[in-house]
Parts: sequence; C-alpha cells; structure tokens
Amino acid sequence: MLQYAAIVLLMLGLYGLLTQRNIIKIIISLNILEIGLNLFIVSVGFVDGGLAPIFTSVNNSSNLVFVDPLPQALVLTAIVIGVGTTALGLALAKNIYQKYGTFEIDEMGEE
Amino acid sequence: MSAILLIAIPLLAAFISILFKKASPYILLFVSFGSVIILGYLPLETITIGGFSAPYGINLVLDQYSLIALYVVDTLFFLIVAIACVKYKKISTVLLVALAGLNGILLTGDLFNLFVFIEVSGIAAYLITTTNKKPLATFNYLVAGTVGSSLYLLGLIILYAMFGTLNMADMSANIASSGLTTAVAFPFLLMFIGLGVEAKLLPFNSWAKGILAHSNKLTGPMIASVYAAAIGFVFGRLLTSVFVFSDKLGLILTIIVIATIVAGEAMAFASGKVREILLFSSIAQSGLVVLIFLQGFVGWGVFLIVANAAGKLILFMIANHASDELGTDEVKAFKGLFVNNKVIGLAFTVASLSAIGLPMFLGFVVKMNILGDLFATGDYLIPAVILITSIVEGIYFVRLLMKLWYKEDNLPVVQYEFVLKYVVVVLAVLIMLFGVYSAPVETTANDIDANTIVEGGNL
Amino acid sequence: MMTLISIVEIVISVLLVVLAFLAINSKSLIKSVMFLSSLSMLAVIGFVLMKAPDVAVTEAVIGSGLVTSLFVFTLLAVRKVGKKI
Amino acid sequence: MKNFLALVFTLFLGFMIITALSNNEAFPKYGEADVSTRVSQKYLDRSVNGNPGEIIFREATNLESGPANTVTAIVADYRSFDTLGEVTVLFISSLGVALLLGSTKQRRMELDFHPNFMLKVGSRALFGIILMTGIYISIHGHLTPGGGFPGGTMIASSMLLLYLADDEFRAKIKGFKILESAAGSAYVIIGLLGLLIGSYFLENLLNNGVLGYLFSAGMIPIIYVLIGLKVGSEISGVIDNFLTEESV
Repeated sequence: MLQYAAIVLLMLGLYGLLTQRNIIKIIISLNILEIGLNLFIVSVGFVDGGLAPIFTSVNNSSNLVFVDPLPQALVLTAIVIGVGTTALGLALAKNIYQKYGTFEIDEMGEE
Repeated sequence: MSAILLIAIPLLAAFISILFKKASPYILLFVSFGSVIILGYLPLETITIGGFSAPYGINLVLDQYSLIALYVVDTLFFLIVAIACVKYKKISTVLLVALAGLNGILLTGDLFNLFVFIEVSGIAAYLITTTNKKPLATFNYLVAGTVGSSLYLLGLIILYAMFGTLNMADMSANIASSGLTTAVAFPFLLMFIGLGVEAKLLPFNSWAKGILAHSNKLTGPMIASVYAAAIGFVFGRLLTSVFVFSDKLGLILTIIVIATIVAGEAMAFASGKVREILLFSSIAQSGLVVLIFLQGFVGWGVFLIVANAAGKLILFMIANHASDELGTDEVKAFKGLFVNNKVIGLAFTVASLSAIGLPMFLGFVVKMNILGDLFATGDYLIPAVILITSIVEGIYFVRLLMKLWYKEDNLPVVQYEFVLKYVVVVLAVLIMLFGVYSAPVETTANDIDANTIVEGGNL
Repeated sequence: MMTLISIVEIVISVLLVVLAFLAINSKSLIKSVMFLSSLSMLAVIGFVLMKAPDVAVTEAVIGSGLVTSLFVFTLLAVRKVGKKI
Repeated sequence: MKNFLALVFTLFLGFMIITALSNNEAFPKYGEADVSTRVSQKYLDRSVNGNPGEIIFREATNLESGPANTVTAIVADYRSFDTLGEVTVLFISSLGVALLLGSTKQRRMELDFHPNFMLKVGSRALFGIILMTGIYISIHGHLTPGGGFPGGTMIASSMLLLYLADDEFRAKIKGFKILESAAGSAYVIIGLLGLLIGSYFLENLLNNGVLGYLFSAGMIPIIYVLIGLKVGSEISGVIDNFLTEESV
C-alpha cells in the first residue's frame, strides 16, 4: 500500500513540476518527488515480518529474517543529495528574487 | 599507482583548497595537468574498493574504452582550465570537484555509484553555469538535471528489485541469463530518459538553450564538449555492455534520437546567433552519438565523441571569447572577425569542416567508417539521415564561415590572448593530423570493438 | 484480517497523497511549506513502518528539520523585501 | 484547465507504472522481497569474503565488517565509496550556497520578529542537549540507527538554535571552514592510507573487535565522527548564509 502511495507521490511531484510557475513551488514539487522516490526505494526492500537490519541484544543472531538493508543505504545517500540540490535551489531562488523581484516565472519576462 | 588516484587526488585538493583561496587556481592547474600525466602510468585493470569483490563492493573498471575516455575528458578539461582559470578564480574548488566527478563517471563499474558521480558533477556544473549571470537558466538546468537523475534512480531501483545487484557486469549477466527483455524495457527506458536529459536529447533539452546560448568562455566549452563527451561515454558503456534490449524498444529509441538530430539541425539552420548555431549543432551531434551506440558500433562511437568534443571546444571557445568582447553574438556583429586574426579563423574553419565531415579531417574518417559499417549491416534509413544532416550542417557552417571571413570596412576588433590561440591551433592540427594519417584511429577502433563484449544490440 | 499495522499504513498512505496535493496547490507559500514539512514527518512514520530506522532518523532530522527551516528563511528574507507572500 | 489535464496525465502515468510493475513477474510484490536472491544477503551474514557462520550479538569477533548496524556496514564499509561521493555532494552544495549568497562583509538580517526572553533562556538550555544528542548519534553510528549525517545535522541545528535565540549571533565561519576541510581531507587520507598500507582504497585497517561493543568496527566510528563534524560545519555554514545579508 505504501508502495502505491510512493508512486502516486512521485507522480504528484512530476505534476507539480509541470504546472506550477512559482520558483518556490517548483522546489517544493521537487522535494515531493524525492520523498516519493525515497519511499519507493525503501518499499522495494521491505520484507513482511522482517526485522530492522540491526543486531541488538534482542534480535541477536544472523539466522533471523531481516529486511533488505541495501535500499536503506541507498536512500541515505539519496536524501542527502536531495538536501544538497534543495539548498542550491533556494540560494538560486534568493538570487532570482533579488534580480527580478518576483518568484513567478511569467512575471520575469525573458530579457 | 592505481586509477583511484584520479578521483581521490582532485577531491583531496578540493577539500584543502577552500583554506588557501589565493593558491586554489594553481592547485587546480597542477592537479588537472597531473591527472593527464598519471593516465600514462595506469595499468588496465579492475580496481576493487574497500576490499570486497565485485558484485558486493564497488569496483572501478579501467579498460581501453575508459582509458581513451579519460584521456579525452581530462585533456580537454585541462585545456579549458588553462584558458579560463585566470578569469574565473572564484570557482576553482568547484572545478576540482567537477574533475573528480567526471573521472568517477568514466571509471565506475557500479550503477548506483554512477548516479552519485552524475550528481556530483551535475551540481558542479550548476555552479559553473552560475558564472553566466543568468540565475533563471541555471535554475532550469538544476531542475532538469535533478528530475533526470531521479528518473535514472527509479529505473535503477526497479532493476535492483528484479535482479538483486547493482554492479554493471553482474547486472548484464543477470539480464542476459534471465531473458526478460520485455520486462527490462520499462526500467531501461526510465534510465535512458534520465541520462537523455543530461545528454540534451530532444524532448528534454530545453535547459540547454538557456545555458549555452548565454555561455561564456568557461561554461560553453565545459558543458558542450567535456560534459557532453562524459555523458556520451556513459551512454556507450550502458547501451553496449550492460543492456540487452528488444527490437521494438531499439526502434523507439532510434526514433527519439533521429528526431533529436533532425530538430537540432533544423534549428541550427534557422538560427541567426553564432552561439545558438553551435548549441543546436552540438545537440544534433550528441543525438548522433547515441544513435551510433544504439546500433552497437562501440569503436567508432568513441571516436565520434572524440571528434565532436575537440571540434566543439574550438568552436565554443572562439565564439564565446568574441561574444564576451563584443557583447552581442549576432552573426552580423561578427562579420569579418577572422580578417585580422587569421590563426583563430583557420582553427575555426578546421573545426567546422571536421564537424561537417569533409575529407582530410578526423570527422571525415569517423563518418565514412560509420557509414561503411551501417551499409554493411544492410541498413539504409540511418545512413540517409546522417548524409542529409551532414549536408544541412555543411550549408549553415559554410554560410557562417563566409560571413566571418568576408572583408568588411569596420572590422570588429577582438583580441585573442596567446594561451587561447595556442590551444586552439594545437587541437586543429591534431584534427588534421588524425584526419590524414588515420591508421592508428582505425586500429584502436577495431581494438575497442574486439574486446568490449557487445551485449547490446537487437535481440 | 486488518491488523493494526496495515490500518496505520493505509491511513498514512492516504494522508501522504492528500498532503502532497495540498502542498502543490495551496495558494500561499508559507502554507505549502508547512504542508511539505508535515508530509516529510509522515514519510518518517512510513519509514518506521517499513522497518527502516536509519532512514527514519535521517529523514526526520534532514527532511522536516533542515529543509523546512531553509524554506522558511528564504521566505522570511523575501517577505522583508517584497510584497506579501 | 491546463492543471487538470496535467493532473489526469500524471495520474494516468502513475497507473501505467503500477500496472507495468505488477505484471512484471521478476519485480517482487510489496513485502515479498526475497532477500536471499539479492546481493544484500551476504551483507547481512557478513560473508562476502568468507562465511563466519552464525553471528551472535556481543560474541562474534573479527567479522569482515564490524558494525552491528548492517546499514552502517554497507554505507561505511562495503560501499564506502558512495559515502565519499555523498560527502562531496554536501561539500559542493554548501560551497555553492556560499558562492551564491555569501559576500565578504555579512551581517545578520533584521527580521521583524525579535526573540523574547523565553526563547533566549530556553534555547541556551536546549543548545547543550541537542549538541550532545548529535555527537552521541555520530559516535554510536555503528550500533544504533543514525550516524554521520543525522548526527552532523543535529549539531548544525543546535547552531541554528543559537542563531534564533540571539539577533546578533554570528558563528565563527572561519573555524567551521577549517574543521570542514580538516575532516574532509582526513577522510580521503584514511582512504589513501588503506591503499598504501592495505591493498585497497578505503580498506578498514583496524581490527573489528567484538560485534556490538562501543570500540568495535575498526575505522567505521572514526569515519562516522569525521563525517558528523564535516556535515555539521557545512550545514551551519549554509544556515549562516541563509540568515545573513550583505552589510552595506
């Protein structure tokens, strides 16, 4: 069920990118797209009834059924990359605002 | 002395150079020159990282294909940096990280690692294009690049869920043994679109117009020749040695790519600005590169990238320098530019004639061999497309050249500094040398064809 | 039968989609930033449901903590200069 | 109207993806992923280079990869080259924000809200707690969930708290730059040491000790603390750039 929500989130992010003309809204849609993608990546590795892939004093042996740890490691990287691009996008948005005085792309007018 | 130094040393230099602001341009020059020199001493081998063997750990693949790719990308990177680093001192650390990212893209043998390095060099590219002083164009490039790499990651994760591995060699073995070519079509299409955004293929290259039409001496050559070459090599590696795709999918992709070529040529023909002509012809050429790899010709695809990258560097460097000085890039303002700087004019002419594919130049050798191989496989549609586009290219390049050489009364006064002249002339001489004496080119191309296991091609 | 976990999962999925739609289509920027922040918190719960504690901690700290504050700082800097947002 | 059409198109695209995935027999249904056919089964059993048999918490010694948290084992040991790339991504984006927004003379942006007494005192107290949690999570990355990245961001958010508590507060950016550069180059030098002393780049040279103890997993805690410091200083730099403006 979460996997379907992740795909719909991905598509809503794409929808936001296609329709919104506001710089901040575009960055928000980009974030929604990335959250959806991260949820989908982790959902690919989910095993029903599996345990979190950490050895603790409770689930302490390697014979237990664990969830797939590799997609979680990939998502750690994807989240940090998403933050990197969002920080850059917002810095660009501030520059654009200083130059054009607005966030709406249509009001900027391509000079 | 292992290939990992090509990535570790630029990263170490980047981390250190944020402390020594004044010395960072010289660190950049030294490291990029060093990375070209190191290439001579690297044995061709697969390097595992962290001590865990291939499908479980990450490995770097240094075979003949990636050695040539590294030579091309690193040399052109050093030439651009040598010219532009004095003016753009502020972003030398960014250029160091871009060098590490590009070397990573060409070396890595792991699909997720390729995604990370595409992001590293992509973010470095966004920062390089901020020197264009066009924040909206950089913002469009950032959004397009991020969406592209997100789609690439989506396709990669679906493939991981199906085959359980992230390593390229392991993945291609699983795909070939499983024989699910129809099921692989969808994730492969996502990855193709993801990379297509970066390679300026047709439906997703709107960002390229904003970036390259207002480019300067650094962004123009960097994005149009170095980054385009790196992405071309990635396409080569993925299309030929990883993916096996069915007839139907091969046809769809060929149609997308041919549309890119035709549209690129048409827009270049119709455009009035020098940089726009070069921009659209570089879009068409990147489409041609992908087309050649789709047909499975690895060797000649590599040399098509080499010819394009060298030619594009000369064209964009000269055009951008002139438009920086004159302020506008209308063809009318450039009239008679080469009359009083003959050397630059000669180099520009050599580069554009090689792009068209006229005899005596590297472009001709590559195009003739590709057409020969295509005819051998009994395929007539694609050679026809290549010939028509070469003719269209010929028309608008010659028209441009005539204007630039035409003797005018008020000649635009543009001063080219010595380093730029020297670099451009050396490249032009190389293009002519390999055009005339093309034996080594043919042998290496057949070598690459021989020892790259061509998994791709229509099943 | 509907265990507690799968009920929570369905509720989270529906909320995720509704919040994402609201975040995109809401009029004022501050509102959509708040929706984005709550969307990221729900994603944290989703990660916990999918037995991914590492990712949940990272998403919580970075996703709803850092990203929301960066958005709010940008909007504050802009509101000081320009018209209402 | 255009928005509605775009919505219909994207939802249709989503439906196409869901159907394509559901009738693709190699793609496992949600929850039925078979980990044994995947690469990650060897990560769970720590048997990439040799099968150690059953691994018991606090008893297994000298495994090929020390951390008890398998995700940390993958991120920092099996695929540590990805993490090096990721640290570069954060490095380059914080450098980019400094290039885009920073300038030589910066001063705090005057916002129309001023911290009242409660915020000033409260955040002084909270600052210590959040900083300690951040350092705790970075150090215990190999045992408990979290690690270098969330730990570093928590350290940065404790700096953020100080920014909110006081209008004139400016963190020592020069100090953060030195810390960031030192931690980053230390990480690459550890990798190069692995190449010189061991035989692989980023090889884990120290022995892994007993699974589950604080001083186990060889180099991984050191690498994660370095990443935590680096991420913390970078994100504080980003926050500083977002909260200041050019002083005229």
